Amino acid sequence: VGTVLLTSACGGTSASTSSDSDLPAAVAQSGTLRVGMSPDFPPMEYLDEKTQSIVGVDVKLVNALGRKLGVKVKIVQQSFDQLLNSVQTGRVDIVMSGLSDTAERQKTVDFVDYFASEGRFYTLQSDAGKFTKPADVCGKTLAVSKKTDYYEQVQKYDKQHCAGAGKSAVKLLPTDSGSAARLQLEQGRADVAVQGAENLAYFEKQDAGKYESVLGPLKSTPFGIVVKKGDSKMSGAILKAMKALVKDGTYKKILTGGGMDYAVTTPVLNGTKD
Amino acid sequence: MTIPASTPVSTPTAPLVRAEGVHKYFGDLHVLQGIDLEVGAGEVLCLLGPSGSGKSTFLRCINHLETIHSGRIWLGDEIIGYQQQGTRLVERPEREIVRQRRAMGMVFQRFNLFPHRTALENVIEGPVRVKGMSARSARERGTELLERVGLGGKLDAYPRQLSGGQQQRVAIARALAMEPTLMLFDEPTSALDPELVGEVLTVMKDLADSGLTMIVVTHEIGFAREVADRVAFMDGGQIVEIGTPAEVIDSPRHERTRAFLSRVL
Amino acid sequence: MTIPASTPVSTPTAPLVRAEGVHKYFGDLHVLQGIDLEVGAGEVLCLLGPSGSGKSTFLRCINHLETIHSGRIWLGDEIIGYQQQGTRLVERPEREIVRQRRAMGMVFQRFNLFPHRTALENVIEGPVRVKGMSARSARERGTELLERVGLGGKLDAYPRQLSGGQQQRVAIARALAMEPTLMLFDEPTSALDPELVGEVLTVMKDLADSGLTMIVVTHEIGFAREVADRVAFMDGGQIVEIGTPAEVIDSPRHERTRAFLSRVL
Amino acid sequence: MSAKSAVKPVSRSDPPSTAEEMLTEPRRHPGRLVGAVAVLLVAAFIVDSFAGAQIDWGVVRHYLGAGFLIRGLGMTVLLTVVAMVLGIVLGVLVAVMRLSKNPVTSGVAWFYVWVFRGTPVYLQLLMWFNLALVFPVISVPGVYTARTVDVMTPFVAAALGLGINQGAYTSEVVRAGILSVDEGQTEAAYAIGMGRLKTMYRVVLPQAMRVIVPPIGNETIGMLKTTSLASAVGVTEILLEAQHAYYVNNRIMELLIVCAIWYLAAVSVLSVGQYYLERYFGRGSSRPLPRTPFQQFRAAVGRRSVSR
Amino acid sequence: MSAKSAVKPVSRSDPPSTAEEMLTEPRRHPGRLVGAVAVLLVAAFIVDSFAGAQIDWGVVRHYLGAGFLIRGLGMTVLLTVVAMVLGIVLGVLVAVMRLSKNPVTSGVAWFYVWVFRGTPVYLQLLMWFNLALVFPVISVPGVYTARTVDVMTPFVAAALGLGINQGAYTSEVVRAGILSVDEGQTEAAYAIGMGRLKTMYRVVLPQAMRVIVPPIGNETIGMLKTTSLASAVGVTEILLEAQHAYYVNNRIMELLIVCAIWYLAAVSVLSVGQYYLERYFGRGSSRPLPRTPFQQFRAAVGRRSVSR
Ligand SMILES: Nc1ncnc2c1ncn2[C@@H]1O[C@H](COP(=O)(O)OP(=O)(O)OP(=O)(O)O)[C@@H](O)[C@H]1O
Ligand SMILES: Nc1ncnc2c1ncn2[C@@H]1O[C@H](COP(=O)(O)OP(=O)(O)OP(=O)(O)O)[C@@H](O)[C@H]1O
Ligand SMILES: [Mg+2]
Ligand SMILES: [Mg+2]
Repeated sequence: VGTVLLTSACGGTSASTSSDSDLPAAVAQSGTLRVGMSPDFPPMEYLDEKTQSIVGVDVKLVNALGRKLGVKVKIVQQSFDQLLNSVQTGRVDIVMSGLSDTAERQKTVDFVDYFASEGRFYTLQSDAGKFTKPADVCGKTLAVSKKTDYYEQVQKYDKQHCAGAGKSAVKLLPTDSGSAARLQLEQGRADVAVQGAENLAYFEKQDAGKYESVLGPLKSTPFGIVVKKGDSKMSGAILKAMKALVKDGTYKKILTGGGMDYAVTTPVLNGTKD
Repeated sequence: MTIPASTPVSTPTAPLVRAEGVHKYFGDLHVLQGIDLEVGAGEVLCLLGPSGSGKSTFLRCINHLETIHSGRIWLGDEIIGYQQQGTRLVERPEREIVRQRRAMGMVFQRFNLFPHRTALENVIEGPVRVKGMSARSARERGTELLERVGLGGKLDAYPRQLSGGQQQRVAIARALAMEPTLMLFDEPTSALDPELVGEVLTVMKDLADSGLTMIVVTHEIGFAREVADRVAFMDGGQIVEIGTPAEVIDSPRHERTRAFLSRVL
Repeated sequence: MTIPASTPVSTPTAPLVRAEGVHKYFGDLHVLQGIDLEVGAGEVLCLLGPSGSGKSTFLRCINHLETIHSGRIWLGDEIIGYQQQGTRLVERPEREIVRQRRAMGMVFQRFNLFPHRTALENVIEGPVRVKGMSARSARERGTELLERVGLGGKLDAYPRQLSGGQQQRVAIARALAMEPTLMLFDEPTSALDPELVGEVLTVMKDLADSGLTMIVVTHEIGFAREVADRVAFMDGGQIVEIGTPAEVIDSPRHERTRAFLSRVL
Repeated sequence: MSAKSAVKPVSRSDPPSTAEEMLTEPRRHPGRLVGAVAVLLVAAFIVDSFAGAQIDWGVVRHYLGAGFLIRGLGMTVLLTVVAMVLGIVLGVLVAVMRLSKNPVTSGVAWFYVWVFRGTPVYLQLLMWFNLALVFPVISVPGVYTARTVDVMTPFVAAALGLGINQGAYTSEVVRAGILSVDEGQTEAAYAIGMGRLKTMYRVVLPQAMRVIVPPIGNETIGMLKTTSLASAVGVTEILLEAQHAYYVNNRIMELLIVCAIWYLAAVSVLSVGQYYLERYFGRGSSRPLPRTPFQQFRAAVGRRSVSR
Repeated sequence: MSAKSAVKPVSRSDPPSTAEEMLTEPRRHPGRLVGAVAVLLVAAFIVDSFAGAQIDWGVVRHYLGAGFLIRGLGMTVLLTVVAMVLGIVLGVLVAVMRLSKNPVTSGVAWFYVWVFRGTPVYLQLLMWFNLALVFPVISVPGVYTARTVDVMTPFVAAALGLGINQGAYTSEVVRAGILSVDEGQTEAAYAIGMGRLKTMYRVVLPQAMRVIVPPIGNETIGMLKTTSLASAVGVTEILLEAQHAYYVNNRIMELLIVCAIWYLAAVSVLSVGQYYLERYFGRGSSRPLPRTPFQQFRAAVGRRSVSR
């Protein structure tokens, strides 16, 4: 029986050598860009039921990105919790999965921002009249997916308009997904819910007329492509290619094709500053 | 091979237990082949017989730990375990069986002490939990009983810390603590040395004098001779011969009994 | 209360087993209080004594199922369970203890049959798994042994389907199947009727004739008289008296022995 | 020790004994029919409520045949089998180690149980999958070297994580089983010259199995469901497949019900296996073995034996 | 039945018996020290690797004292206790029902076990939480009426869902325990006039506990982790709190390690409880009871008794 030695980590990270490509040597040599995605976020990325392959806005964008970089794109399906570890351990080269760029997260990874997302309040159509001004949410039960950035934003909203303003606090009902939040609206356990605008638009197509957006959008946070912290070669290459996509119109075509004009933004490295 | 059962010898006193044509099968094995027997109130009956002849099984049927195939076993004016409805014998509801069992005590061949309780706890379990005696007076009586069988120093020992003979005595004390009307002993002296056999004999004679009815399965002929009012010899699931110790042990009428007893050392 | 142990009577043949000053405690209970004993090769020694005197414990010490506190037990030229290193007695590694145990067979007071194996499987387990005998010839010999103890018809019965006496006979057959040099019997006839006691006696006499050494704990004085070359009487963890059956049983020298034997029915 | 004659002596005027021909009959239970009817009514009410609920049974029917869910089920079952085999092997080993008199051996076993029972399996899965964070390279010097991320595929990470975690739980079950076997059995085995190891696997473990099988059945069925955590490391088992579908179409309850039906099917198969295992290891126990359905069928069709 | 004298007779030239004073000593184990050193080396290597890994131990330290995680732990423990109590009560009940001779009773018990072991607890939780989809209103006619969503708070739904699911598993463990008790015990209890019920709780269950406690320990510890599924219905237990934190700051491994430490702490407390329960129910068993740490301490400090 041979002994398996596990060599301990000693800090050595990417040693990028110079080459013709903008990409780090390893990626350029293999000719494949491995992209981590968690297909739980329609319409950004989700599984097509018939083909069982990942489709969505992010997929279209990253494929265009790959063409610009001159590499093949290989999408690696992973759970949401695993995505960032995979960048860390080199299991994937980048992650593109509707992740919001926040100052907190920038401490561990770099973001190339590419999509201006915004959260929306929505409720059953019959209840829409009850929510006309920000304070109407106070004291109500609000369902929100705990995996999204909106969970945190709603808490800030609460501080600003409700609990912080001397009114009764919003009752948060964290759910596993946006779908689960809607189920609570339906049963009347939650009065109002928050979800990404792109997400809402997608479901409007499915259950037309059942839900209605209310109040204004929550503060917009950009989605970013995740790159290993400090890997400036990679982030630089991605940013450059993204900008090229914007320039040649591919970017805008993809977003407007999905009905997301509001999300168009200028690509930038670590755009969020808080 | 088996000899037809003799009709029961009529007993001096009114019978407390009466078995009528009791048959019992284990699968295809016909273990009890028509037992007819009467035991008078206050009588001590010893059951002798070769290994596998069905002695333990018969005792267990009396206590309704085994169902029977056909026949009736009476305890007083009730059929044990069954209710006669016309010509049918239907098993009684559990509550009634429990009531009937309370009139009977039993010492098992393998003792079956409660391993998670000390000697004294084993003895008082029945009086306290079944008869509702106060824990205090049960402990007093239990201690007394255990002292009587020579275990005053082992009150707090668990069964596995006791030697074979000590366990057997705890089992006897446990059965006596219930103050039953009928006692069923399955080889109560198998693990005992001659001295203790003598002591248990004394205890049993006392009990007999106080009117307790006993059925005792034993292999010790000497013991049977001393304690029994009558002796029954079983073989092949039948009672071959029954009578006073003098009749059965000293001048057996049947060949089988004679052969069996001739081997006593 | 206890009488000082007499020095062992020297045996006719060279001793196979020799106990020297064996002491054993259970917690604070001093169970064996210096046992000195020699058993010659081919000899049959019966151990008598009251319940709780330490007979079973002593047998278990010989088989090293219990550790001892001090003293030595020799089997041939080896100390059982321990290794003498200068003046120290250190427990042996497990492998050696297993080797030593293979020379000994044991019949337990509570039989300890393997409940998940049939009678025959119980008997052939040792020969097949320990001695590496072929399953076929082990089955043949096992069947032979079980027939010899009168269980030819119960080869495939599980222990719980057997009566007490049947179980005990399976236990005897299981121990014999290992063909040991020394046999330890703990009350091998307690659950047997007089006929079977006679048969087991015959078996044991055969074994003795073929040179097997036996130590037999028993409560049956008649049995001891028939089978034993010598009889030892134990009380309070000591050997009070030892000698031929005629000496010990018929004309005991010690008061304690006399009192004990006087109670035999 | 008085013997109060609470019981009256047999009356002499009883009818003459005709008992020889009187067969006994088992107890009758008129309450059972009433109980059965009540149970059926409650069941009918529940079924009716669910049928009328806001659950689209057409969708359930549709997805019941969906290939991707069945493929997911296959992965679930495969992972369960691999993890349980690993878990049981480790569990028996660790249980025996735990009962060892050697303090190093039992200490290591204790520590293993403490750590792996003590930490969430979710974390353990992520740890194995991301082992590269700690050990970037796995190598047998001079023979084999590989990047840890290449070795630790999702399936390997999941099987290792679940199996090693399961081992800790199984070892406790096995330990309880071993403790339930009478000490006299060990002594009897020693007395016929068996060593510790042989005693364990020939005498103790087979008897312990009777006690071990039902909790292990629990653990196996639990594992079937726990494998869904493997989705954390990217194994696409049935629940993840269902989630992917309901993220898209919102049919949460319907898809979960489809999963439940598949799980139930798998559990039923396992339960049958458990039933036969229990029968096998229950042989020789004093309780009569329940008849197998097959035997029951034969008995119902064939002639009745004369005895009971 | 030959008796080959493989063993030589005692040699007569042995030194005279001085054994009377010879105390025996337990076996020595030189291998143990080597083993202990090896184990320590491996442990040191692993600890060192983790210390040097890409895990920010400062973050771990920081969150170890975080109030929100400790509050989450409190909820986890509370939910575990409530669900296990419910699960054990149901489990014992169902196990006894399962062994009943009444086919209706045992059938209902069997069905309960089949359904609740068979379906994912995640679905069961959602079912309870979303019971309003099936029964919009809960009412005891004329006494009490309420909207189902108001009754089924997250905590109630989680406690019911986890407890009822646990009952199915526990019943199997209890059933195995009951089967492990010798039939002779039941008979002895019957013989002293006990009914079925009293026999069960005075004689059978106390002895079964020895076999039941370790698997129930498993189940309790499993429950501690399973409560994290309650986050699906909005109970904010420790793992959900951690997730909220790591969705914000990306410190996934660090926060999970903090959770692991808290779980380990809770499991340690439970293990101590299990140890003492096992001691209690092991009384009278032939194996000597392990000494409690307290007794070990006393023994080490106090005088040694003369006997072993
Ligand atoms: N549960 C059982 N299943 C099948 N057969 C059984 C069962 N119990 C006992 N027997 C068989 O029934 C017969 C009678 O058994 P029983 O225990 O009544 O004998 P016994 O007269 O008490 O013998 P002993 O003196 O050896 O104790 C035996 O042949 C035994 O093998
Ligand atoms: N495991 C134990 N723990 C504590 N005390 C024990 C243990 N085993 C036996 N004893 C005690 O040791 C003494 C001797 O027991 P042993 O079994 O050797 O007696 P014995 O001579 O075989 O008696 P019997 O004829 O009744 O079988 C008894 O008083 C018993 O209570
Ligand atoms: Mg019997
Ligand atoms: Mg003994």
